[in-house]
Amino acid sequence: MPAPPRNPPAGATSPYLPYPAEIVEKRLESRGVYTFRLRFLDEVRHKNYDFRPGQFNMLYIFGVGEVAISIVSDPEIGETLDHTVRIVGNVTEALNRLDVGDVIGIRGPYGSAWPLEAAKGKDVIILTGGLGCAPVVSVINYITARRDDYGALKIFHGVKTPKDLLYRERIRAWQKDARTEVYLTVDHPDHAWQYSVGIVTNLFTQIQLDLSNSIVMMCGPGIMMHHAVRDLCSRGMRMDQLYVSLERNMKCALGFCGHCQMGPNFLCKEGPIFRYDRIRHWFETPAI
Amino acid sequence: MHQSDDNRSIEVGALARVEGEGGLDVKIKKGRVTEVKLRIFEPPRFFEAFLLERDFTEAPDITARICGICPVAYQMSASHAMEDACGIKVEGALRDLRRMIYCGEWIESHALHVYMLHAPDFLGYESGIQMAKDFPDIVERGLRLKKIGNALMTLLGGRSVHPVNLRLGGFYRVPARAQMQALKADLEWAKDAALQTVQWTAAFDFPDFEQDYTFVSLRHPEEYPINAGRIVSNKGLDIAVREYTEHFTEEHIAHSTALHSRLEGETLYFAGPMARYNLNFDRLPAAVQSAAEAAGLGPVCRNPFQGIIVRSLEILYACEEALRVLENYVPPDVPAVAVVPRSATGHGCTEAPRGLLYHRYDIDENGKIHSAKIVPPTSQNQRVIENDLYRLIPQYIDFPKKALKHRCEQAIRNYDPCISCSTHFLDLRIKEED
Amino acid sequence: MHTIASNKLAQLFILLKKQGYAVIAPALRDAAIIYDEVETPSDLPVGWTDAQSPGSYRLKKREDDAYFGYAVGPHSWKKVVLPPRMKLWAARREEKGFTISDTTEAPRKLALIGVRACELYAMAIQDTVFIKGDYVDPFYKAQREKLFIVAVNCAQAAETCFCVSMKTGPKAETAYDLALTEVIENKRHYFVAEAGSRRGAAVLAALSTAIARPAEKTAARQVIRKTAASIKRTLDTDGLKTLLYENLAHPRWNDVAERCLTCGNCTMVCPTCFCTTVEEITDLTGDHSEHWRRWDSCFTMDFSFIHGEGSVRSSNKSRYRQWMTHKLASWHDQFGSSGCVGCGRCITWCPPGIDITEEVKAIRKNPA
Amino acid sequence: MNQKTAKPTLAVFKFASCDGCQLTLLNCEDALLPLADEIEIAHFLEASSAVLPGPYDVTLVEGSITTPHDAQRIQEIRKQSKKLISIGACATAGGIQALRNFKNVDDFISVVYAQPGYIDTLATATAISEHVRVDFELRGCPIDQKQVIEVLTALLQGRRPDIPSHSLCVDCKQRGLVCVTVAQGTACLGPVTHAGCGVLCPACERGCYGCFGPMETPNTRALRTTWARRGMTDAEISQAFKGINANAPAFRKEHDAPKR
Ligand SMILES: Cc1cc2nc3c(=O)[nH]c(=O)nc-3n(C[C@H](O)[C@H](O)[C@H](O)COP(=O)(O)OP(=O)(O)OC[C@H]3O[C@@H](n4cnc5c(N)ncnc54)[C@H](O)[C@@H]3O)c2cc1C
Ligand code: SF4
Ligand code: SF4
Ligand code: SF4
Repeated sequence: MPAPPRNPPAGATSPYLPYPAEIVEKRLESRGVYTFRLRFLDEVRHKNYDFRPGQFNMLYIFGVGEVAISIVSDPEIGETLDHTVRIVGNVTEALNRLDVGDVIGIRGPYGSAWPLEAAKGKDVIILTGGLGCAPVVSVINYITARRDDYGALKIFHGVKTPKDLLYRERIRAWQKDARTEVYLTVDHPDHAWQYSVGIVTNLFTQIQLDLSNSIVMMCGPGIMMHHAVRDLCSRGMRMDQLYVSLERNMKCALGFCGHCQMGPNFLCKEGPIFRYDRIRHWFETPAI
Repeated sequence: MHQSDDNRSIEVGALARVEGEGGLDVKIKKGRVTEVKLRIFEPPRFFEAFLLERDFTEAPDITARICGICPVAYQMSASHAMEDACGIKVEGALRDLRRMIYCGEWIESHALHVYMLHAPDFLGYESGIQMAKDFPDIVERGLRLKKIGNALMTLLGGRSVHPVNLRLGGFYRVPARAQMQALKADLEWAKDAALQTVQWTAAFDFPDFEQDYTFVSLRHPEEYPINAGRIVSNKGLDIAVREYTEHFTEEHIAHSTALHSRLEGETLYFAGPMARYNLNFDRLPAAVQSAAEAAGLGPVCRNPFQGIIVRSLEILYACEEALRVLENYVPPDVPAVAVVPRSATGHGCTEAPRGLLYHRYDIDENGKIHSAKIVPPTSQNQRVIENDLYRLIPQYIDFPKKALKHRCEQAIRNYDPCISCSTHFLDLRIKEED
Repeated sequence: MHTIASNKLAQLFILLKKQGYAVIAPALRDAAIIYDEVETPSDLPVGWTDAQSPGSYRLKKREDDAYFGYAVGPHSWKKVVLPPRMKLWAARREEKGFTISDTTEAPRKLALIGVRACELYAMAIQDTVFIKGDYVDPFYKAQREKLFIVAVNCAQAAETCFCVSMKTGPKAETAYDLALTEVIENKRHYFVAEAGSRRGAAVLAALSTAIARPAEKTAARQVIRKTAASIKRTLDTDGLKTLLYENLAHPRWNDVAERCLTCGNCTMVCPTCFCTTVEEITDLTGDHSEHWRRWDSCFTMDFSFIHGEGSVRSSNKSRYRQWMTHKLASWHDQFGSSGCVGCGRCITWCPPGIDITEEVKAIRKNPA
Repeated sequence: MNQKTAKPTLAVFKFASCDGCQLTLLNCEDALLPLADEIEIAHFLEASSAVLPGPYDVTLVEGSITTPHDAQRIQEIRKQSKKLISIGACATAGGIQALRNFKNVDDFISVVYAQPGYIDTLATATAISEHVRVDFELRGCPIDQKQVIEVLTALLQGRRPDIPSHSLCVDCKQRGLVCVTVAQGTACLGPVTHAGCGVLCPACERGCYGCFGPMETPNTRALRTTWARRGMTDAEISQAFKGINANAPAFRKEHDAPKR
């Protein structure tokens, strides 16, 4: 894996410093979830900023603190730098109080990326639950923009209730593509719900999956991922075809603060995206 | 709230700018005050009962929690009482350090009262904070004085509210000389500021209200009394601390959970800064005496409204005394003398910022406490306050109710009643009946 | 190698101060030997030693006037390069947004005197974390470069020391500027000094020294050998990483969880533990904000808090296990060495006296 | 809340207590006037006779509930308060007066008062959170100045106060103090006590006596064992837990443990 790009380059200045960026767009995705489009105040920085799908930034809200948030936009569309945020606590609530024109801080990108090279020519199965969706949106965008490089794209997305469904518009757009299949499921449907009900793994039984030539990318609640892994492996999927995106408490994203460890891995360096066979031992140990 | 010609009643939600909260009922019948009740219904906190069966070393930290405003006074009276029981005397540098932390408490408490609680009455503000809008320099001077008092307590006690460094026999740890010296510049400044405080308060407008009080305080052969002496009055009382209970009794009044203290042969007595000042003027350093003189105050002051000047003079004294201790300080070899328990009764009485604070304990040879008695200053002054109001209200009976109410509150604040040690919620109700 | 007479040690202090260094060395305070700024060798705990055991530390008088006749105390040098609290940067609100300013202060030149072999290893380990990784911590690096290190080979070990089995002592081997071995024999009291850097050699050359004679060198070696022989506590590191990785569900974790207070003392005293958290400090006006870093501990609940799940390691057991497996196992994967240097601090300063070497033995005795 | 024109309002109420926590707020001399610039002090009897009616944006409550009247009053205050913060050991655990909860309260009344009939009191002293919902609890006997300013600042800034709930030991070590338990054999409640005081007692070479109450995961049993091995009796250990925060569940449970 090539070394992740550094921002700022090692040794140049303090890696702790965030760089100011303006909110240029704030879009409601679903209840309590917003996408923020950001632009560095420093034009040069904005132009040179580079990342790979799956990586994340540390976003700083003045006077409140920093949080790790995945980048969801396409790295090759230099104009955009999008983050989808679920409003859950201290920093994210403060972010939510901001609006277009307000300034926040960014440092990054950090962490590992989705295996978009390895997946070339293969079917890509995307499995997400809840807000897990945010980190994989970047992949979906990436693949749909380079459709011929990949095989079938199958998106499985489960949420609690129809209200929690993110990216309705984008989903509609994805559904239009002939080689992209979108499967949606909820735990608690309402009367208007036209898709499936139940946990995501239930969908596997209904759908033809070419496991031997697929790469699976997963992101979501721990329980969902545990189930999905077990299910897929029992169908003959190899662990090195599975990729998971994980979460840990995170303070610095530089490998200094120690919070994001999971066994020998620092989520901010080796993660947040892991090939499953490399993290399995830790992933399967409770409270590690 | 309503007012009619012959029947008026004034009810105030709560009396503010006193430490703690309490209630006051005033009944006025045909222009005559018929009843004044300072209702202090403390949610009882039972300290004397909690102390039973506890270890004697715990008394200072437990009794400190009676009052967050004068914890040092509680810790000191408790320590003196226990040391008395065990036949120990704390002398030299340790005794001086105790005086010094006590000075810190006086400075802090008096500065708070003078600047933030009482002066606004004289100048027509609702609070010191509000007063700061018009007199920023003065309020900041008061706050800095207060801060210096707190700094003294923090150096010697670890923190200013419920200090942790005081113990039977002395301290857990004593400061280095350099740490003491570090306070010097601030104390020098404070001395000046205290003098200015005296001049500032002396210029206030005081109502004519001289009364013939019985003043009670400690008196020491050499020093202005803080932590030692005999209990004396201007009416001939002169007893040792151990004789306290033979002369003072406490009674439980229906309208108050704070016990009222009585001195035999007197209907009421007055404790606190003014009592100390009147009974010990001759023990004040010359500089403080001349400051008093310059402020127009003689060696005896009988107008409780001028208590604010007396407090300011005591701030000045406390700064001088703290500086004296600081100059002479040589760290003692041990931070505390050993206090070995024995079966005995001990008495302790020191001068809290608000007046006499008496403790008595029975302990056994294992240091277990078998009985405890604590007489805080407020229970002593409650009656004087009531009595002042009896006399004061007729003078202002024709005032608009707001002004009358204000006078009453001010008269209560003359005493800086720290009701927290006894009470809890003061709502002032002035009722005029037909 | 040179010898320095004990009464010439002051020259070293004077020289270092003349070169602009503040001298930090062992000093007696609050019933222990800690590291503090000192003026002269007489500020050292001359003639003192310590008696350590799990959960206990006591000062004791020595029979002689040794300057360095004790083992390590509650402080470690990490407080110098990784201060317990430190401002990382400050932000000020502006008309539009805010500006961030780097608040890096120029580090002080510090001479550390009496650094033990295990502590040198600990510093090397922290270097790996803060300087040799993908990112460089500028504060750490700058301060690290301003250190002059005078190592001391241990003449006295504590009962809690186990550097021998960790291969980190008692002789100073990693980078230092000067290394001293204190020798007290018959009526002579001197140091055998060895320069470990050009700076060190220059300093040594400026002191009144003599070329060490073979007998003196032997005496110095003897001191270290004797110390090594006195260290009875051991930690068998053979296959330890695998052993721990395979025993994440061992019942011993439940046992230690009952004894562990989750007080975090072990992590605070450990010279390699580097975890920190950040605090955002604002003033009342809300126009200024500061980003501070402070030591954190994997024994706190907040440490592994994530939204929606709460603390990932909410049990005592999982927190102790994280600490110990990180030290002894996953550290190897992360940084290529053990995270434990065998200084014994976490054993001595753990109030219940939990002993990492005993915990390893218990698991080794009965592995899954 | 961040509009400068309409300042948020602050109210301070007192129940059974010593006033020390309110005084701690007044002792923040340097922050007091700046605070008054940012916050409207709407009800703070100890400081001001200006009293504004509720509702209040932030209410600080000192003291524990010890009378039927107070039990009603706190309900009223809760209704008037957007954010209610209980401050100090009394408000968060009952305080020293909660020692009554360990005995029959009538016994106590007769020790102190000659006329027990005049006294109206509940049998217990209880924390505010046992009566109403509390948004944040600030510990300490008394609270710490820096912490109370941090809480108010954080509320003004719309962020969570940075008030760690780990052990006192963490702060003790960060201050560079020497552990009194390990180096002197002094009983110290630090390992089970909530940080926040600034580590005052160990700094005076004295053991912590727990005035900030239990930390987040207090292993009081392990501390009992630790002390017992150093020679303390069960009764002595229980007594240590029966202090300022005796009624905090973790301490109370450990106090009662040997009797079970
Ligand atoms: C690599 C990575 C990528 C992420 N990507 C996204 C994303 O795209 N969109 C999104 O909405 N969220 C994402 N998260 C989660 C997001 O970081 C947390 O929701 C956020 O930290 C919560 O902060 P808070 O202050 O609002 O919440 P609080 O509940 O107040 O949390 C307090 C602090 O705890 C830590 N914390 C709490 N929850 C988490 C968590 N889940 N992960 C890491 N630290 C946590 C943080 O340091 C946080 O500041 C990601 C997390 C990681 C580690
Ligand atoms: S191992 Fe010891 S020092 Fe470490 S957290 Fe547990 S009890 Fe505290
Ligand atoms: S002195 Fe007390 S608070 Fe400090 S480390 Fe020791 S046990 Fe913990
Ligand atoms: S160390 Fe403990 S007892 Fe002492 S002040 Fe702090 S919390 Fe209170």
